[in-house]
Order: sequence, then structure tokens, then C-alpha cells
Amino acid sequence: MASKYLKSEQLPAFLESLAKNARVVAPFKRDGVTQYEPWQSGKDVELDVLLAKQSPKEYVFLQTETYLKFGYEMAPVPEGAEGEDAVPYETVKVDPQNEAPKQVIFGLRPCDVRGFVQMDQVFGGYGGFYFDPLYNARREATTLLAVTCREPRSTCFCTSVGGCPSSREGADVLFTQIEGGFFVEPITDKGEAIAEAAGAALTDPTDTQATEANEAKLASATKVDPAFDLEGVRDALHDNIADKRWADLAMRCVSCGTCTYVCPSCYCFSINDSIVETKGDRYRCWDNCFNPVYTEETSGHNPRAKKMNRFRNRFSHKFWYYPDKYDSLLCSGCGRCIANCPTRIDIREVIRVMGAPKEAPAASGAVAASAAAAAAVAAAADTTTEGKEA
Amino acid sequence: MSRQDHIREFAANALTEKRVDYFIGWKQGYNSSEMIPAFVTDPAEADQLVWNPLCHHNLVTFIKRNMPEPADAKVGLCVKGCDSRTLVALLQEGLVDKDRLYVVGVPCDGIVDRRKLEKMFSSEITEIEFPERGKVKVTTRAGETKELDQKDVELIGCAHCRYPNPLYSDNTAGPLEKEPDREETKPDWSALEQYESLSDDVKQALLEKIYATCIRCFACIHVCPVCVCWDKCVNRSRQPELVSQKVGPKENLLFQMVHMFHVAGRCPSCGACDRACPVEIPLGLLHAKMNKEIYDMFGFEPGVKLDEKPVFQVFDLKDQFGD
Amino acid sequence: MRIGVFVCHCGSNIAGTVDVAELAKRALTLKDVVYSDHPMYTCSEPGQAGIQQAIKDKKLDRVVVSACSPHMHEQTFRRTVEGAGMNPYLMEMANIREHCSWIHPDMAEGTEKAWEIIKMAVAKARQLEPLYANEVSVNKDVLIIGGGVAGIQAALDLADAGLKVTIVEKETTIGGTMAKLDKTFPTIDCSACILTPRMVDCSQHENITLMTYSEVEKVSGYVGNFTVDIRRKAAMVDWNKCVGCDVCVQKCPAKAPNLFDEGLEPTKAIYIPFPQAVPKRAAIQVDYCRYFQTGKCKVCERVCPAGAIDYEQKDTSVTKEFGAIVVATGLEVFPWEEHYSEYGGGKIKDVISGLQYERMLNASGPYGGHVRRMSDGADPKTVVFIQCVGSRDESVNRPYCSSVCCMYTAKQALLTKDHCGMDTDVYVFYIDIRATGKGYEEFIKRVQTEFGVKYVRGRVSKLYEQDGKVMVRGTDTLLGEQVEIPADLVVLASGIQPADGAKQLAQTLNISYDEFGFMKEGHPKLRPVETNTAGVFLAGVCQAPKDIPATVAQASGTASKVIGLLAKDKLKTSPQIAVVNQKNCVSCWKCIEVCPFSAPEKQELRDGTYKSHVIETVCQGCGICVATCPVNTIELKGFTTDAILDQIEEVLQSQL
Amino acid sequence: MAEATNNQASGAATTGAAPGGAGAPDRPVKVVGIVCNWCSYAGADTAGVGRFKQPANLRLIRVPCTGRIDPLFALKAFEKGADGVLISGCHPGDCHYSEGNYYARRKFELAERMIHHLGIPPERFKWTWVSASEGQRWQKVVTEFVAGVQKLGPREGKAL
Repeated sequence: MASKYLKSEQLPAFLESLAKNARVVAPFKRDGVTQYEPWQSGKDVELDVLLAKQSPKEYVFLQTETYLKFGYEMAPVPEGAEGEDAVPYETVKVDPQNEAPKQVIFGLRPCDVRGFVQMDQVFGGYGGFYFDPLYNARREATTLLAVTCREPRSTCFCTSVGGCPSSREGADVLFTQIEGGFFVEPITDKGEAIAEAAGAALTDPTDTQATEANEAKLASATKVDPAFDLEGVRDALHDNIADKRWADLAMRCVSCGTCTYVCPSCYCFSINDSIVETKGDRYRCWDNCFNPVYTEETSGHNPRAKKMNRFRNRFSHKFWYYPDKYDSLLCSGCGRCIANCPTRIDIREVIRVMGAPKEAPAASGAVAASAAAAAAVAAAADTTTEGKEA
Repeated sequence: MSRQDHIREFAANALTEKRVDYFIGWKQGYNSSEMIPAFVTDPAEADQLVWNPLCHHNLVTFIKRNMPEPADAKVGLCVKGCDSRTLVALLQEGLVDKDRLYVVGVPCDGIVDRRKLEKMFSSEITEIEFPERGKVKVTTRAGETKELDQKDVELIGCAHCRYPNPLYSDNTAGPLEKEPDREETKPDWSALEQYESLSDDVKQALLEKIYATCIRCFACIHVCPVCVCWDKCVNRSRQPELVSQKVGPKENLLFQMVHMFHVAGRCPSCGACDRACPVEIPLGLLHAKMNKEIYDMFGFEPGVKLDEKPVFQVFDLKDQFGD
Repeated sequence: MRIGVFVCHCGSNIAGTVDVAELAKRALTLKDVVYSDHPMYTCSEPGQAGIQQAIKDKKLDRVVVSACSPHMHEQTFRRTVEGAGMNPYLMEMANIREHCSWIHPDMAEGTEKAWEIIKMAVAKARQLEPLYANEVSVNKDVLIIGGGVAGIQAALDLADAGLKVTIVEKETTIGGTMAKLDKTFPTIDCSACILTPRMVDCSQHENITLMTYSEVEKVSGYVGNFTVDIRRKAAMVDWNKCVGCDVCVQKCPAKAPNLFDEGLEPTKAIYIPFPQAVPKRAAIQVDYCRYFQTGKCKVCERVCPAGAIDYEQKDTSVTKEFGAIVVATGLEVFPWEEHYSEYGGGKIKDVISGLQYERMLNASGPYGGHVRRMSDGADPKTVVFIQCVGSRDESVNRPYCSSVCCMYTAKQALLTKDHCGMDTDVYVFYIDIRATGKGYEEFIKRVQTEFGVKYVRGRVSKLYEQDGKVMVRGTDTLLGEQVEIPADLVVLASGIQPADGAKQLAQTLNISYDEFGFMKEGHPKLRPVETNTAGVFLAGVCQAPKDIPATVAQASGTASKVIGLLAKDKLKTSPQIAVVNQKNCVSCWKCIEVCPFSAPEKQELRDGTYKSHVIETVCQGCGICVATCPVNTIELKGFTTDAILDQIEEVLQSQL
Repeated sequence: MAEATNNQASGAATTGAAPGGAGAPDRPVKVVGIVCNWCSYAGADTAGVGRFKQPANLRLIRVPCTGRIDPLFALKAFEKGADGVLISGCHPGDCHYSEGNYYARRKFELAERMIHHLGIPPERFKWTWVSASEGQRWQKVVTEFVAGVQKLGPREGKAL
């Protein structure tokens, strides 16, 4: 598909054109905090700050999603009924909710996109597991316009988990910031449609611009510090499950849930009913494995009663249980969990320590990764469809 | 000897003498702009411990219910003046066993608000140095460097700190900081004035905006040193369901009010919740307001005297409230 | 869940302004409601039978009675559902009478509000669960606070029934106000002659313990098991030795005000209130005792044949256990001097209170029964009585009728004629004459016609001294003219009010009282001697002004209630108490700190941890711990947080 | 006194035509009352027995003691859309459980101040004492409180 060029000053007009058919979501800065918010005319998209506080997953996987409204009614007693027949009985009426408005998310990073790709497995019926109509309807109606990272943060480690700051994986369009504007690469049909609809706002790029974009991509990839070697992590986590160092690492964890809620790929939720009188809502809302009652059973028994158990679960799930079940990692290396953790617990450190084979010295994995980085960029550039981690 | 050296020495000694199972202090995180809680078990590792104006974590959090591992561990920890008040609040209620604690008090002349710094730079801050007392030198990933006055970038509570020196400790790391005359000066709540001057409607609109961003991650509650319920928190309870599990501005504000009422009289506004909030909700202002009113009602400052009880667990026949 | 809703007409009390038939129909649209009805009088026998029938026929497991206040009939309907085999605590009342039909005259408005009240009650009913009462053993001793005629009567009745009784009296002798009276109306029999034998009975009864010169300090516990701290004041006389011979009183050189004689003439610093005192023991008023004030004297010690004087005596405190408490603290005279400056405010010597006059008339009083002017001791020729001084007068915040003044004034008027001669001019200024007792009206008529006492209808506006007389200026409202009478003596029919300290005592006992300090009965008609605190009862004027026959009748009524209570060996306690769900207890012990009854305790579990536990029989069900528990893991049975939240949500369902 | 307040009471507060500003829902205000069993519930009974007319906007919830009332109930009520919240119990010193209202008054005072801090006007929250014998006082409290709330009109709480 043909690449395009978008002048910076054309961006508002471009978004304006998108907003005609869909809700447009983009990162905006308010009171110094950058968050994904619905775009409105006049608001300036924030692309200088690399990552919004939260991933954009909340626009597809809502934090609170009422998916069923229900009501009780007393059935009318037939005229002249007697005895048991004269006793009114209760009926339930259900009204499923599934709203999936068309939306375009602009300005998300390749790691954010990859969060969706990874999450797609669990909600999309991969391996014959449950297909979630709510998530998929919304995912279907969502177009992802990713922007290549220009200044990766020190907490970024996408390249260590098989990603790259300019990855096309899962994106519908990839924007790369170059001199005066964006180099625009439609990737999917959805992306192509967007490009077409934008019309005159997008122009054909010059060759220099294409080169410039490529250089920008390479430059950003090299700015991502290698964190660990993914090779062998799964097995090491398996072998180290009873290791005492889990407890040491978990010491400063306060067992909140920040890491999971800012994470682009954490997908846990719980289901609740709220009912007043005869009318009720059934809704699901985000939950997380650090919630001390997350695994509490009705009996009162909690298999993950201790902070350390919960701590171990999160990392093992991302790099071991989930890959085993869905053939995909559950971490895209955005580093939000590191930067937002109240005590700055570092997932890279955890994987370096616990993901290393038992005998090997702890930090050895980090070295080999650097060579892989450049290769990753090259591989990602060619990928047009979702790739799978080994 | 610097305070940092004092801390290292106290920690090493306490560990060597087996007075404590582990010692909690601060150390550098993934770069020099981030300090994190450090748990030291080996006297040889005591030189990891640092003390500088980035050591904002209130380590009392790690000795409250459900936190120490094992539960009966003997723990050494560092406390700043504000942190010590939360410890006193726990001691007032007998919620920690002081015989199992070895407390190193760290006199403090102000803590840097890293978030204030973050907002000054678009690039990530990767290095913070303190070339001399009162100066902060910030370097970003893009290579930008800036030297600032510490006083300009301190936490909101530091400007009018009444308790720079710990109120409870077994040992003190270095000389005491100069204390304000507490008889003369009342607690300062000028930070609240701007909000208080708003009209009711504007307040409601503002709160709606602020609390719409809350993600209910429970960081505020879990880092709160005086909030001890943790896994049993009523905010998680479905029966009774005081707070809906739905996430929305109203529910989120009620969620915060639950926390506020439960720490009323015990919260000395240490600011741990404020700093932990990933979406930067100004929780400190809510708690400052609460403490302002409590001071107005009772002349009471939480967590100051060991022999006092939190004001809502006691009463006085002479209270003059209501008509 | 199968809920039945019964919307009571209460005759026209509810149905007059609330469409009960409509509500009964609408109730069937509520979740879980399977039956509804609208009986004429739900509390009547057919009404209750209807509920019981519906429980059986419709297999109801919850009942909502939408009628009057639960304070009125909660017990009634609990018994009703229990009679049909349902747990009594599965019945909930919706108060659509006191809180609705009686205060909202508009039918549409009243019906709408009643509908929401019913919805709230149904919401609460869904949260109800069966509760089972606990049993506690009962202490059969009774404490009577106050040794006046009410206390004496109650004590004798109880003691005769075989119960151990302790009378705590703050003065040195029992007898109370009645002991001060000269004669009683309308029979004009001698007050002392009928009271003192009963006082003696008390002192001699094997089941009665007298603790005079003592006060109740602290009360804890609950019905059947009260613990009471009683402080015995130091009399400075060893009462085990004192024989009441009166020698010390005669020899004592120091004068002191005589409170028994209402301050007419002084008594001594060491005193025995009156010759028939029970127990007849001396006590020293240290504020007036020469030894205590100057360190020298000790006359009493020298003259006492029994060696009973003990200047070192201190207050002592004893703690006793009781099953029931009777409050009979009686009255004091309204302090008219402070409020009626138009009557001289106490500065005119020849203006005295009714009770002072009573002492003056009394043969054992300070003047041997001789009526005299206080200013010069002369025999009065014109005596004026003024009624309603400190009664029925909102300007002095005494809007109530003191109930006894009309009659005692008539009695005193009659006795004046008797003592001073029939030629004495006696006037009574009155507003209305209230003579409702047996023989009372006839007595008033006799006083007016046979004894020629002149009754003037009207208020006295001013008393002032002129030429050695007290000028009484007032209006005769029947004749519509000003009158002015030069009187030798003016007697004010001063009203009565609760005894000093009654409010504090009520607070100690956790019982309600009104703004004047009269203690509040459980129900003005149906529970006139009980209080809202189980095990605490009332007798006499502490509850409301009343005369001797009414007081004695109430005391006997109280005694029979106490006997009824203590006839049981075990008492059922309310199961509406706090219960800790230990699973969620975080052992913060805030509940222990705030409980006024020390009901929560630390309980060791099998795993060695400690969790809070509420002792069922100690808990009174206030719920302070429930509101204090940060994890809401203490539930108040019958008033659970869920039930309250559901009610709030139910009310506000239409708001959002 | 009862007569004078009676007339205004039932009329003014229930008509529902509220000056709540543009877009405010047009309905009578609704006030949630939480009262103790022994004093204020009985006081409301006394008012009923005395036929002291009151506005019909109040819905009472009975609890044993003000000490049982968690101030969060009031906040919960506001969250759920209450236009006003009224809490009442025994006068200090009169608590059936001797101490409940002493604890309660501290909590309610803080609650009141914090509720104002959240931008809910003072007229919408009141806590007071009404004894079992104060039927007239109950009438006065309810009438005045509801009138105050009605003046502000139905609430459209944005936050809480």
C-alpha cells in the first residue's frame, strides 16, 4: 500500500476529517498529565511525551462495562385463579448491552498496539477458548493509528520482548515523525480506508522523506536499551517458582494494582451485579492479580494470600502461563509499570533475576540482547500482519 | 558524618548485632533520579542505603499490618519527621509492636517533588544530583541539564513543615534540623485557599473532572501507612457494598471519602497517597483539608503525642458541635 | 423470598389521607412481594388472624406491616408472625401513620410518600434474617432510688413478695416530702400518722436494706444484671453506734439551716431531721460545724453517750448487683424566689411557700403548729393564698400543672380557719380549680361554703409591703374589677418540679427525660411505669406531678411490674446486637475502645491470632462499634449496613 | 406556633417547581433522614401524634443510635442523588446508650465540613438533636430543612 505524507499543520484537519465518521481518541496533556482522551477541535495532540500515563486499552476493554441490564417483574395472576395459581410469580427480563461505536485511536505507540494484539488472543477465542463478543465488537470498530517512538524512555524495553519502536504489528497505519510532518504508512485495509478518506490532507511522499523515515526508525530502535534475553525465560520462571528471591523482590511491592491498570496487555476483570429493587445492571470491571481478594474463594481460603504469591503470579503469567496457553507473550515492553509503580518495581530486573537459569549469574542475559535489536527493526519493517512470538 | 553515613552505620550495626531481621531504608532505583525503598538483610549491603531529598517514600508503610514478611519480623527502618507521625499514629492505637522496631530518625529539610520536575521537561529525567545543600541538578535523557533551587521544587507540605525532626525514634541520623516555633505558628493550609474560594458548582465540576481519571488501582490505600485493613478494605467489599465496584467520578470520589474518613484523626498528611497515585490526583489536598478541619475542631494534630488517642475514637463531654 | 404486605386502614387514621387499597395493589408489583392486603385494623384480632392465615396459605417468609409506629406495635406484630410459626424478626413495620397520614393532609401526597415508605420497608425486609434471643440469668435484688412514699410503697410491696430490696436515699432519713406534710387532703388525716408506720415497716422488714445519706454514682449492666456503685456520704457519726438520743443536737452550739423545716427556723450543725426519722441517726453538716470550721469545739463528741462521733469519717463506696431499678426520686418545690420578682422575690418576710406553711401548721414543726406572721410572730387576721405559682406559667418555663396545688391550698385554707379561728379572713386567688380525685370536688365545696374561704378568680399581679401588711393586688376576673387586699400572711401555692439531680440520674441510668427533668415513661398510656431502658422503672413525681394516692398507686403498679420481670429465672435478651464476622476482622480493636458496655473482647482463635468477639449478653445493640469498624465486619443484626444502604437506594431509585 | 408553620410547610416544599437553574430536573426534592430509634424517631412519632404538619419530602431510616450512623451513609445518599440528608438523634447526655451521640457528633461535624468541601452546599446537609418529646421541634427542623433544600432545588451532583 502506498505511503503518504502528512504535514504537521495538517494534523488537526486530518483528525477533523476522521471525526466525521468516528470518535477520535488521542493523547492530550492536561495539568501536566498526558492521557488518552476523546479528541475535540482545538485540542493539541501530545506526541512529545512518549507514553501517556495509561495505555489506550480502556477504549476497547472498558474499565467498567455494563453488558446486561435486567429486571424482575411479577407475572400477573390470571383472572379467577385459585390456590397456588393465584400466587404471583417472578419473571426476569434481560436486555444485553453491546455498544461498539466506530473509533480511531491516533498517537498510540507500537507497544500500545502490541498490547491489543496480545490481548486479542484471550478475548478472540484463540485455541478454542472463549470468544468475547463485547471486546471483539469494539476491537472491530477501532482503527489504530500508531506513531513511531522518537525518544524511547530509559524504561522502554520493547526490543527485548520481540517488539520495536516502529513496529507495524497490529497497527492499521504507522505514522513516523520526520521533518515538517509525518511519514504515513497504511498497513491494513482499515488503514487504507482512512488514508483514502483523508484525501488532500495526505500527499505523496518524496524519496527523501521515505529515507528520513527509515533513518528515524533505526535511530529510535537503537535508543531502546536491551533489558534481558527472552531466551529461556519461560523455563527459568518455571524452574525458579519456589525460589526465595521472589520474596526478596516482592518486599517493596505494596500490592496495589497500578502496574496492571496502566499495562496495555493486562486484561483481568471481575463481574458484578448491582440491583436496586427490581432493576439491575450486570457489569464487568477491571480487576487485577495484585488485589488481595482477587483469588479469595467463598470459603475464605485464598490460594494467593501472600503478597509474594501475587507478585510472582503477574510476572509468571506474562512470561510463562500466558505464552503456554495463547502462544503469545503478555508484555509489549512499554515500561509503564516501571515508571508508574509507587516503588518503581522494575519488571526488567524481575525477569533478569527470576528469568535467568538457576545457576547462571543474574545479569548475564542483558548482553546478548543488543545484537538482536537491529534485527528486530528489520524484521518488524517487513511484517504486515501480526507476528507471533516463538 | 553525613546523615547517609549515619544511616549506613546504624543499619550495619543493627544487622550485625541481630537486633533486626532486616533494615528498611532508601536506595537508588533504576537511575539516580529515582529513590526506592531498600530492604537490607546483609550488613555488607548497608552501603546501598542512601539519603537525599528524593527519599520520599514513607517506609512506615512496610511495617503495617500484612506488610512485614514474616509477620513477626524484627524490623529496622528510617523515618523522616512526617513519616514518624504516621508511626506515632500506629503506636497510639497499638497497631504495631514497638518492641519489634528499631527506628532511625532522619531529620529532613525538604523532599523534592519529582513530579514538579517532570513537568518542567518534555524528555525523561534520568539523573538528579545535589551539588550542594539546597540545589538540585537535573539531567534529562535528551541531555538537557538544569540547576534549580530545592525550595522551588519541594513537595507541597514541605514549605510549612512543622515537624522536620522525627517525633519517635531509637536513634537519630545526625544533628536535628531547625524546628519552627510551634507555639507561635499554626499549621499552614494556604495551599487550600484557591480551591476553597471556588463556588460550589465549580468545585463539583472540578472534582468530577479529577475523579474521572481515577482507575481504582488502590495505590493510595495500599501505600497509606495508617490504613491497615488492606485485603479487607471496605472499598472492595460487596457485602455490604458501600462503594460500587463501578468506576466513575462519583464512585471514585466516594471511594476516596471512605479512605479519608477511615484515616481521619490518624492521617498526618504524609502525602504518600498523593505521590503514589499514578494519575496524579491531588489527594494531599483532600487530606490537608480534613486535617485543617480536625485542627479547627479539636486543636488536634494527628500522630504527634504517643499518649493521645485519635480524636474519633474518643469523645469529650465538652465538645461544642451541633445545636 | 416471599413477602406479604399488609397496609392498615387504622380506621380512618391512615385510610383518611392515604389510599391504602391502591398501595396494597401496587405492592404486588414489588420484587418478592407475593401477597398484599389492606385490613381495617391490622392490630385487631381479625387483622392479626389475617396475617397468620396469609403466612400459612401463601407460604410467606417475610411480613411487612404498613401501619403505625414500630414503637406502638412492633412487639404486637412480632408476636403475630411468631404465632404463625415465623421468626419474629422477619417482620418489618412501615410507619405510614405517625410519619405520614397524620402529618400530610393531602391524599395524593400522602399516598405517594406512604408508597415509598412501604418500598423501603420491603427493601429492608429482604435483608432481614431470623434472629434468636439469648437467655441470661436474673439477679432478683431490686434497687429503689428515693425513699419517699413512692419508694417506701414499692419497697414494701416488693419485699412482701419475697424480693430483696435496697432503698438508696440521699437524706439521712426516708420519708421524703410526705413526711413534711401536716395533714393530707381531702380527709384531713395526719400525714405522719399514716406514713411513719410504713417507714418503720421498711426499717424492720427483713427483705429491705436502707441506705440513707447515700447516692447512686454509676450504673452499668443491663436488665437482670445491673451493677451499681453507691456512695455513702460521710455523716461524721458512726451510725452503728448512734442511737438517735438527740443529746448532741441539744448541746451543739452551731446553728445550721433546717432544710426539713424548709428553712423556717435554724437547726443545729449536728442534726436529726425530725423525731420520727428512720433511721433515727444524727449527721453533721460540716459547712456549719464549729469544729470543722475552726478546729475547736468537739462538744458533740464529749456529750455522745455512745461514742459515735467520728470526725475522720470519709465517703465510702459500695458496689451492688441488682436485677431491676425503680426510680422514685420525687420532687422539689419550684424556686419561686428566683422567678417571681413581682411577689417580692423572697424579700417580703410574710410571703411564704406552701410547703413552708405546711411546716408552720405542723404540730411538730418549728412553731408547734402555731400559725404566725414571719415578720413579727403575730397571729394573722387575713391570710391570702395564691395558686399556680410556678405552674401553668410559660413565662417561667413551667407550662405544666403541678396537679396538687389546688387541693393542698384548699386544705391549708381550711386548716388556717381551724388554727386561727373561723373569723380569720382567708382568700384564695385561683385560675381554675382542678379537683378531679375522689371526694376532691366535695372538699373544695366544703372549704368554700362550710369554712367561708373566699375564692377569687384571677391572677395576683403584685405583692408589696405597706404599713406592716402585704398588699395583694390582683384582678377578680369574674367581677371584672381590681382588688387589693391588705394581708397579714401570703402563702404561695408553689408548684413542684423534679428533684435536684434528676437529669443527671436519668443520664446515669440511660433513660429519657423531658425538658423539665421529668423522666419519660415507656408509653404514656400503655407502659406508664416502665422506661425505654429495660429493667428501669418509675414511681411517683419523678415521672410527672401527682398526689399521694396516685403516687402510691403508681408505686404499687411499678412493684407488680418488677415482680413480673423478676418472676422469671432467665430473661430473653434482644438478638438485635452486634456480631463480628471474624473472617474480615483486622484486629484493630477500635470496637473495644468505643463500646460503652465493654461488649467486644479479644478472642483467641485456633491459629493463635486474636480477633474481636462481641459478648452477646453484654451487647446492648447500639451499633457504635459497627460504625467504627473500618472494615464493616461487625454487623448490627436487624440494622445491617446492607439494609440501610438498600433503604437509601430504594428512596433514591427515582432520582437518577 | 404549630399553626403558623403548618400552612407554609405542606405547600411550599412539595410543589416541585424548583429554581434549580437551567436544566435542573423538575421534581420535588427528596431528603433522606437517618434518625435514632429512641429520640428522634420517637420525636417524629410525637409530631405525628400531635398532627404537626410537615413537608412530605423526607424519608426516614431508623437506626438504634446516632452512634450507629456511618457518616459515609450521607455521602452514599448524595452519590445516589439525594437532594438533602438530615441526621438526628438524642441530645448530648440523653443517649440511650449513654455515649453514642458523643462519638457521632464528632464524626458528623467532620462529615459536614467535608461535604461542603466537596461543593455540596451547607443547606443540603444537617445534623441535629430532637428528643422523643420534641414533636414541635421535629416539625420545625424538618420544615426548615426541607424549605432550605427546596430553595436550592433538585440536585444534579456532578461529583458525588
